Amino acid sequence: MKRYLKLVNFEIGRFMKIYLVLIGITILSQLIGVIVMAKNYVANANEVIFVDSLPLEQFIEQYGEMGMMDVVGSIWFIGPIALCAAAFIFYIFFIWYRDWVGKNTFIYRLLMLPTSRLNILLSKATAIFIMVFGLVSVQLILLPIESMLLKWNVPFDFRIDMTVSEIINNNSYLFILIPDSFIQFIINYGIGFMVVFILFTAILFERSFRWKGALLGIIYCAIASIIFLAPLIYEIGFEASFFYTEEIFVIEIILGILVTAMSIWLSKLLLNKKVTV
Amino acid sequence: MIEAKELKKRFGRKQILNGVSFTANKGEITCLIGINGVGKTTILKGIMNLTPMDSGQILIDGEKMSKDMYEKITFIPDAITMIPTMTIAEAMQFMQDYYKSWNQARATELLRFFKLKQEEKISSLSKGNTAKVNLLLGLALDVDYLLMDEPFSGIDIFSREQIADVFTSHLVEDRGVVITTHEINDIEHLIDKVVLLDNGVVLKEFRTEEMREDEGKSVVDVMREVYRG
Amino acid sequence: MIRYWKSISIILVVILAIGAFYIQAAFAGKSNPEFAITTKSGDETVFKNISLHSNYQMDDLIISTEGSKYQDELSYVDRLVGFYTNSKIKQLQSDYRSFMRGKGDITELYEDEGILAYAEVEFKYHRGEASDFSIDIEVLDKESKERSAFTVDVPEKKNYNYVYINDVRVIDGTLKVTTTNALRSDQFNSDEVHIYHFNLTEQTLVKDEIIGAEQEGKHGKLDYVRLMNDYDELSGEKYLVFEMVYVEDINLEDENLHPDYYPEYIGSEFLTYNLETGEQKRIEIPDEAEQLMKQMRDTPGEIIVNNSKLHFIEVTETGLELIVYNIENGETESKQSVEIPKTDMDLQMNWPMFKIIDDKLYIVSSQIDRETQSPIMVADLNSGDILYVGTVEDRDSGQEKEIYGVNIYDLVVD
Amino acid sequence: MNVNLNKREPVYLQVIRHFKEQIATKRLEPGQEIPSRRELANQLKINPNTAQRAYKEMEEQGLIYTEGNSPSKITKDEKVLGAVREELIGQAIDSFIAAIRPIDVPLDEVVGLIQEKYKGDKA
Repeated sequence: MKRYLKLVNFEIGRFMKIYLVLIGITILSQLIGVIVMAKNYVANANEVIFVDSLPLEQFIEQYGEMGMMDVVGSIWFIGPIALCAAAFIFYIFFIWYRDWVGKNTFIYRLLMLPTSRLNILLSKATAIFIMVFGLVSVQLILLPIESMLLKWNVPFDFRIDMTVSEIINNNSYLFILIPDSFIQFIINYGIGFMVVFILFTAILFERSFRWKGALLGIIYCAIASIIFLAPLIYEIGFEASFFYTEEIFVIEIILGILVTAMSIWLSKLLLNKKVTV
Repeated sequence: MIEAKELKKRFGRKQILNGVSFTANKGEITCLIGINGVGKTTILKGIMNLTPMDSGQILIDGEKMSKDMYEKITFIPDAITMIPTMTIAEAMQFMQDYYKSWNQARATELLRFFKLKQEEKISSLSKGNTAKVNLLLGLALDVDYLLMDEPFSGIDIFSREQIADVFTSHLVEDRGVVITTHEINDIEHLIDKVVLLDNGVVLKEFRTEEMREDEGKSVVDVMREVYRG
Repeated sequence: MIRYWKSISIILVVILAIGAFYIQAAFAGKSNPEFAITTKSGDETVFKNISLHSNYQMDDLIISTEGSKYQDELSYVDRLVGFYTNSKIKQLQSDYRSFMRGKGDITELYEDEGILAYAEVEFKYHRGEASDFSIDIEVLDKESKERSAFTVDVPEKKNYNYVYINDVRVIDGTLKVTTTNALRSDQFNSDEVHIYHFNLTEQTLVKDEIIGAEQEGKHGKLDYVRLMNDYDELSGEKYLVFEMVYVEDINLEDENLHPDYYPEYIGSEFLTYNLETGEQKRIEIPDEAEQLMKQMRDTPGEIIVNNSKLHFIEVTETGLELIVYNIENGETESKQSVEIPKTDMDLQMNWPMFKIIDDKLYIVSSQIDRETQSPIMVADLNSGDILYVGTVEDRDSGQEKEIYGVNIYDLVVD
Repeated sequence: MNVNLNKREPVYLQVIRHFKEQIATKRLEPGQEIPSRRELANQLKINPNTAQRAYKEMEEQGLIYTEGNSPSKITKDEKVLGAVREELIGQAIDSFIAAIRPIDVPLDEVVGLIQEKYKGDKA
């Protein structure tokens, strides 16, 4: 346990620089985005109202009010989120392959640690989870700050004020990242982590058997997906609705846990018996 | 004692090891000799369970390899296995974090012996110094067995001498050491036992002093005989 | 510990931020307005057990005289199951869980005191084309809990592109399935409405009849045939009523030249089908009713089949025009004009929905906001008197809080 | 200590010969402390096990002795020391004779040449 925690900390430390850069980009881009968009809006309003002398009400009718929903939909806001998402998808692979590449193959050290090799897998996964949650938290903290910034830059008559929940509920990707129900949150990230473990298993297949392993890894991903989606494939494929929704829900939870457990078990087997440096 | 029995390993179409058996005793230096690509490194990785063998058995003091054995046996590969951006001090801290067998006093001694500076980053070290840090990280573990892969290859002559000094010092004394090399000359007098490998099998396994005493042959003589014959 | 400050601080931030977000969400809840049906005049009891399926801003909710229930107040699983699932289906699913597996479509179900019956069209789907149609039939004897099932091929199935079920009824051991079959032809009009008769004891198809087989009516060319009965109704009606819509005959070649050209509506005929006798009969509807129908193509209105009667309802400048036609005797039973004050004629704007429940006509505007004066009304079918006028109000804050539009989807009996 | 080790002869024998030469030439005095086996291994760059074997052999031959925990010392036994000297001289003469015999030189000539060379070298 102690070594596992140390490894988690170690993995986080190794990614820290890139992680901080990602957070920095997110903060800067989103804050700048709020200011730029607010200033543009206000400038446009001034132009239209004072130069073209359009009444305020008519301006609002034509151009709409400014609110966080405009900011949240802009590239300033989505861009860094997409960047972070891409970075972490890349990181799922990078977290393993960087230990193999180059002359200083750190994987020797990791595999020779006097601790269960499963700990290496779990610590890498945990590091990813913690950092993903960290990014989500940064977003949660940024939203009220951005709302404030918007308030300072856009006069009351021109803006719609929204609470953090309202902002999130109005935006489909934010809603996936931070759903309003905690159970949904657990389900969303549970599925995410299941996928991480499936990919880890595929990576370890590749690391164990190289070219053949890459193929096995892809096959494993397919099998895992089919198992997890089996009830849905059945329902859609046969246009049947044999299961009641609540049954599907329970079955999916069980299958999700099963697939995750299977992935971890297989990874452990590969790490202990098959992995090659 | 490290016992390797009938080790077999195939990479793709190439049968790297085809039934390799030998033993290496504690308190002795055993040298695996063979031209490059003969599977010496694979054997060491096999012992450490870094590369699974297709068949065969490896016992260390009669026990199979397990996670706890990494406190008893260690492997020093031919390149350093630390993150290059770490300083030497951080690398030592890492070892101390995970190994009960880490001996900080000995690590400090080795630092002095090799004249290394703790604050230096691994990536900024010369080739020779990198090899020394690599050696240090393995030697500072209080383990019974040390496996070293080509400890002398590609290193300048002064570093080589310093590293050779280690073998005659208390740092290695009483431990079982297995080293691989394709170049025996420098260390001929240092080793107790030689295992000659080729084509995935052990061609000859002998003790150097006995060979000199009984047949008046140097290791190189035997190699010449074995590989040419 | 100092060495772990990076990890520890990330974890702390995560727990604080995400924890705070969900704790706040759990405790504060949403400050959704508490809507309720409120009475302006009349007897509130007409809205007993009746509620409005609606939507306010982003949230789905059900509004009754008691108050409102938002979707996000439901438990997670209940939300998954669905907020608006038909209450009849819900009840059947809980009563006959095993039999009701995979049977969620109310049009395919029939229920009376003795049995629960179900029919479903099966087909093969290949390269974007459906073929090989058959009808699966399953019957549950409520008393003995016995289930029987059989499958019968659709006659002349090769002729059809698609077959779907409109209605299922059982009369004296005969299960009658009304289907719409799309003909595999490039004819302009290519739908047929069939009623298939199945003998439940022998499990065979005994009759296949077509509704309105004649393509040419007195008005012109038959465009389509439509079943008018309320599909929510599982049993009870004696008659099925079909509307046959006629259009001006058009030249196919012309149509190809002008793809946007639609054939002009000429008129409708009604055909009743007596479920007990199997008798098809074209009915002559009164001229006034026909007049209403034509106007209804541009103004809000509806034709409702209820209790062997046809109700023609149209919203006019001054209120509602209501004509009730009795199918049994072929006579106009009543003709009423329901007067609605001009100020309340928002109904005109908002395309209201109509429902007949217990001889009362419910009229509900599809959108309710501060300006709508009396968006909910209940009228007596026999007398035309307004029994009830009501609206939806935010109970907590009254009129002070800004009320955006509440959209009404449906009016349901719980 | 600097020794050129031969790779074909057992190292421990070479170490013993080296010690005998040192003793015979009085570079190692009777009773003088000698390096520990590890120090020796280190100085000669040989395997500590070999050094150990050489010391063990020398101890058996009585060339060195160990009292309690203190380091080993060169023997003070005159007989042994004398024997070492004789052995070395004998070995040298044996190999000289083996080398000169094939040339077939009369003994007197050889002795004369030796005397001349030996004195000249010393001067």
